[in-house]
Amino acid sequence: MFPFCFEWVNDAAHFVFMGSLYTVLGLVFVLLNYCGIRAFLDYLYEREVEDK
Amino acid sequence: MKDIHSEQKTYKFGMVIDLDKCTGCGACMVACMAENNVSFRADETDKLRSITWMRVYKMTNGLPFPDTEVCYIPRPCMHCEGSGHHRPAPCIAVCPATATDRDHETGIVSQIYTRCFGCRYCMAACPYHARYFNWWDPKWPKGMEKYLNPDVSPRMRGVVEKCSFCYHRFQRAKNKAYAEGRREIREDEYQTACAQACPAGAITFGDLNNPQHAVYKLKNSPNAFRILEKLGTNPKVYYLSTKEWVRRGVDHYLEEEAQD
Amino acid sequence: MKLDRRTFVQFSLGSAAGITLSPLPWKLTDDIAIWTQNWSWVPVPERGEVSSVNSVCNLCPGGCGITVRKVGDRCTKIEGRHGYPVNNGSICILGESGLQLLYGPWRIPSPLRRAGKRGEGIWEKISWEDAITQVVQKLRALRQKGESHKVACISGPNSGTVSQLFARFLKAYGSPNFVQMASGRDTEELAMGLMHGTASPVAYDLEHASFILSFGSGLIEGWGSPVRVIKAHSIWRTRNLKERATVVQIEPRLSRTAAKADNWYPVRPGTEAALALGLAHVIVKESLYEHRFIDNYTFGFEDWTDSSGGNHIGFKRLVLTKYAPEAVSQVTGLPPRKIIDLARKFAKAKRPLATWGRGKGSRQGSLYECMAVHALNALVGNINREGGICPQPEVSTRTWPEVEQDEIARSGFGMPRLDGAGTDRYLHVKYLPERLPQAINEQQAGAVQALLVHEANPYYTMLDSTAVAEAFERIPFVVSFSTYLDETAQHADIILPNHHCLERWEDFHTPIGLQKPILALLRPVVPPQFDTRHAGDVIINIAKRLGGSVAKAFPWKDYETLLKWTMGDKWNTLEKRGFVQEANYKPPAWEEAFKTSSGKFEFYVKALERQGASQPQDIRCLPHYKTVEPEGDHANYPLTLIPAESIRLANGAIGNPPFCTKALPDTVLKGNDLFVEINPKTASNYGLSEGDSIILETPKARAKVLVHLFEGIMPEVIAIPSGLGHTAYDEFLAHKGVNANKLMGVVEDPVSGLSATWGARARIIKV
Amino acid sequence: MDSALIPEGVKRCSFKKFAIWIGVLTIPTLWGIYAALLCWGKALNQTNLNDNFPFGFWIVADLGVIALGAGAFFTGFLRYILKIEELKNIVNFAVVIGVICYASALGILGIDVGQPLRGWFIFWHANVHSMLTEVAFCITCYFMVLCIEYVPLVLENRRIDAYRFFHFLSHRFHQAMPAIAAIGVFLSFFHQGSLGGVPGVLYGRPFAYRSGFLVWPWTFFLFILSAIACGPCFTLLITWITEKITRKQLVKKSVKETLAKIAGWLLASYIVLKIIDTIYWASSTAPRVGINFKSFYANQPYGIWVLITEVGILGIIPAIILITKQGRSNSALLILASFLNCAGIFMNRWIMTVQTLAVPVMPFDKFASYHPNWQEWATTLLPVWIGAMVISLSYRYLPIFPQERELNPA
Repeated sequence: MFPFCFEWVNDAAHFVFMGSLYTVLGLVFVLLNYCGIRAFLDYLYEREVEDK
Repeated sequence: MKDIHSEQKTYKFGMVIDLDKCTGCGACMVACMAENNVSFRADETDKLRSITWMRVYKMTNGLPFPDTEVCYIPRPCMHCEGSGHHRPAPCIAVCPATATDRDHETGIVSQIYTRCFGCRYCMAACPYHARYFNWWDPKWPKGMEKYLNPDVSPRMRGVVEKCSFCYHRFQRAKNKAYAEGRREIREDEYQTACAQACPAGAITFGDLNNPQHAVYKLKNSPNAFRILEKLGTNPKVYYLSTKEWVRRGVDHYLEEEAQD
Repeated sequence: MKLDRRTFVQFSLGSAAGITLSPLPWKLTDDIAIWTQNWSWVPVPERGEVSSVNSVCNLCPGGCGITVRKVGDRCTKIEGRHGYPVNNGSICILGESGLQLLYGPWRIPSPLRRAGKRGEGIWEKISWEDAITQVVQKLRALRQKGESHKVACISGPNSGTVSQLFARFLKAYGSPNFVQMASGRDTEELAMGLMHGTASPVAYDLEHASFILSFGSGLIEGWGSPVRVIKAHSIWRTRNLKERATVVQIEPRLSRTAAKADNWYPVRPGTEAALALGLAHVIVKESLYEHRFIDNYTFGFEDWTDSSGGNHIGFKRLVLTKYAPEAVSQVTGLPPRKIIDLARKFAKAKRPLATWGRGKGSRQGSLYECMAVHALNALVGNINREGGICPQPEVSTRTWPEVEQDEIARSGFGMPRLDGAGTDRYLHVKYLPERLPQAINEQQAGAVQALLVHEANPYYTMLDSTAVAEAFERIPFVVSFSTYLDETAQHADIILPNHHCLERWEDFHTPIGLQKPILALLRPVVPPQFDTRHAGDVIINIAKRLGGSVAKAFPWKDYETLLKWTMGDKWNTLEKRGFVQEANYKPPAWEEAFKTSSGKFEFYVKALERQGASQPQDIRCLPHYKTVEPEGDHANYPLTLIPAESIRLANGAIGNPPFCTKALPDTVLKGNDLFVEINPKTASNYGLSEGDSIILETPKARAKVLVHLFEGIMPEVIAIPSGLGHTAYDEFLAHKGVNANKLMGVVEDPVSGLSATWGARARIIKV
Repeated sequence: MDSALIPEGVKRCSFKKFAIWIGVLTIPTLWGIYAALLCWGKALNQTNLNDNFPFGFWIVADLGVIALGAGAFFTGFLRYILKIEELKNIVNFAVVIGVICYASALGILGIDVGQPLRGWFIFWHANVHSMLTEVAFCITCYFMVLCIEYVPLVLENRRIDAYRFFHFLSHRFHQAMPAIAAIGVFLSFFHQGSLGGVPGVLYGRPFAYRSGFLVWPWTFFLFILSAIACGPCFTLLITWITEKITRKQLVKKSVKETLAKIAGWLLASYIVLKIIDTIYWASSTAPRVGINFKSFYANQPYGIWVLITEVGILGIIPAIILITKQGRSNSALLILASFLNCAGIFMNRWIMTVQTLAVPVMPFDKFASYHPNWQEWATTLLPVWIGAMVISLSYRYLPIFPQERELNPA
């Protein structure tokens, strides 16, 4: 459900609930991209990273 | 759960069923099936898988012969009001896909069959067993689909259905009223199929908020009661009975609770 | 480009990612959901212009006005007709299922000829021309052989013109063997004929009664005109507490009626007459009866002396000597105190009314029992009065010209009836349908050469089904005019399917039990859905084809012409309004009410003097109690079986439609197994608990059933739902449960010869 | 044959043996798939569910596996957030079990709902007030998170790690793991709670209904607590089974005991709270609607024994074993306690689902009983077989157990 859906209501429940959802999805998305891009850069520059 | 129709005329439709008059004849059940395109199967004896939006329950007083007494209780959907915004009807609160909701204009608890995806949480929530699941694809014997009512869409398998207070009849009445330039519909213009059919005239239907309607007076009768009132579901279906054991038999009482 | 593994993996991953990021999956997800919302196998009802047509329902003798809602050319709903005098907008469970009967797969699509063995269900579709020719040839051959009397016809209990056409046909053709199916009105007509001098069913002014004493009548179970009676029941319940009517139900089982009654007095099955006379005893003894009526307008209340100086005892002496509460208590099992109380309450009520006719009133029953109940009504003087009873009036229609019989017809028609009705033995009755199978089976083969069945399903509804099946075996040619593939049609040789009642014109006379005469009209609401013809047209056609005097007896072109002619000046109103009601009809005052030989209400029925020499004459002529003993001895069959009738379960000629079967509670049917009701006390004697399988056996048959424990049934009594156990129709009805009629034999009423069966002796064996 | 894929320095059975093992697992899997196809193809009349029991074994299994799968997030929480370093030796396996559990839950739901093809309406037309919406959102998101946690494990496969990009990717994922674990913890606490909310909010069902805190009924908190109490035990149980099957010790005893100790104390606190909740419910919540709580247990098979078994035998006993040092240091007792713990939680989910529905609410209604039929068993057990395959594959090809080499020197 998106805020532009006809069923959307501007109330606390929707803000908190859907807000959390989008935050989580956003975070996961950012993290994934971060990892992917960093790895890609590592790969491009053949950066050897210290072992874990 | 939305308040956008504030300029609209609103009703609170409800029902009063007189159990002294009800003979348990079952006309309401079949009137409902015929009106609402309820499907049927060759074997409908498993009542736990038999769709009956309106179902007549039988209650006995539990005494042995010859003091046994029986009362019939027609049970449509109670169209619970719940209590306020934070506690709507049990089913509305739980439906994950908003497939069931309280209609702002009529107070009717709706069910959108094409949206329901059959999780059945609403059925678990409803203490009245008013909700039914389509365990099978609905099928009509060849030729019988001719009698289907075009105002009510037949359901598909895997969805939940229930009494709608014949909502399509409300729409029909409303359209008629609007066409005639009236904003309000008359009491007799909108009656449910069961109320209309009941040979005993035991079912009265109308706007619970309208003092002109018969239900308004009846629901305030000292003999009026509702099923499982204590749960706080706040049903819009009231019952009348002059019999104490009937009035008491539809709710739970602790032993120490005095007779009312 | 070389496709090595690496490139392949890259390509796969790349395209997967590409497709995922494209709108395709989203579009597909959406499309699939839309598909689930529009499955082609879920029907979408067609829209169309909405209209409504008024007609009358003839699925039972109730005769409710109906309004059929139509969308385009489809009927979509049957509703009660507003303003109709019988039901005013309401409707019963069977009536509103009518469309399932109209459109159901149990309809017979065209004339059929049997192609396999009898009852095998293998049919050959034939043309109407062929079908009628075959029937005509058969009938003509029989007539030429001088065996016209060997043709019998069974028609439904309906009194309309179509039934009369069949009767007329037989008369013109030359057979006395026209029979109407059994119903409670047979006994009522007889009792009324004897006591009032007017042989018509009893009309009850239920709406105005203030104390209803029901002798087993299933008032809200489909007794009388079902919707009308339920409406009256609501009137009884509506008045304020002071004026609220009291309902007392006398019945061994807590039926719906008993459940809704103010008092339920269970008596031993079959002893209702004794109770009625016991109540009469108290009323007479305490002089609570209506003196003005009894003293002036009745005959045989007091002892009397005939013209030759013989002394006769009257009703008063009979009840005072033989039916004291203690004695009655012995018979009925009801404490004397309750009997006395009930009698006082009944007699002192403002407008007391006693009703007769067990269950739906579709069984004939004992004549003396019926007379005893009406003697009660007479005692309180509620004859032809508000809140009382009167002979059921009819709207008069034009009488058909007398049939001019030719020689064959005269001699055939003059032969004795097979069922014996009208003979010295069964002097007062017109038909003895329940005797017919027995009569056929007793005679040498060939007593009936051809049988026509119209609007009846004797193969299912007659008692002692085994004997009925045997009788059918003995009839070489059976023609069914049924609309549905019922049991009788299934065992016919030729089926000439009738229109459904929503497809045809027909008259409907005053619904059973109504005090205001009504004449109503069934009209075609939809054109015929199948290749069917009006039974009236078909019988006229057959007569015309037979030619000669038979054809001459039917001067009408077709049924519609005949109907118009018969309705005469009422036709226009009928066509326009759908019904004619004489709303101002009032039954005649006591002075002119009785057409008996004495001109009074006869407690002592002189007409019965000539009959039944087995009893002393005085007893014979007075309502009295004599046990109607079902077959079987008490030692072998210690239990009593009674039928349980329900408005949710049609047990007549019309099979229960799927909606009604769906509305049956799960304490009646489980899968295909039938429950019988047993008192927990009795059950514990047999070590039975809920749901156990038992063999239920009567002298007539045995059946496997399930136990349903019910506190509301008298110990030692078993109730079996009536209306199931069909073998024909379709998967929605066939092979569900047991046919109660199969388990019960015919017990002949000693005086009338009608079937007085109220149950059977039975035993149960745990399996 | 597949030696190139097997992690370095560990011993695995022959490929043939492995193939037979997988083949054996395929048989019941196909049985389960057949049952699932029946349910999809012929609709849900293929089950023993009915209008009285709209929820049955499937929902119980869903609630159950999600509780059992809580080992993943909770071990992650202990490892990455509370920094109990020791647990890194079992966290990988916990993640694998978690993935399986959550995938099972989603898969079962896919069969359970009447219209799976429009299951996504739960997201599109979400009713934010419904506990089930919360559950669906959280478990979907969390399943995503679990997959992300599982991916680095897969990337550590020898062959895959040989690709430079995946090597780097794996590394970056490991770096991000605490953040991912944190999101997982957040989601998990919520959906474990919401699952408790599913029965708890049913104010039309006095057996399940609980009062609570703000919008959350007490069952919300009880479910979280019970999940984190049994999740680690389930991880231990599966580890034990894996060890039995592979005939190797894979995780050090000290690691197990640490986990068991934590689980034990959680279980003990859960049981205390559960008892308090039960007393409050029996003495206050139920009587308020006129019900003597004994009447909930009036019909067999749901007699009072249910309560005694759940709280006593399957609650107090394992809790005592797990919190006492002697108890958990005895391997047999530890496993027994883990099993009882998991069984207790599973039973709790059954009761909260099935008994809730079995107890008639309208006084004139009839009591009905329910037991799953073979279609329900087959589909519900499906995850067991697939899970066994996933674990087998993961164990064979991925370095799931960091201590394996040390404990089983070549």
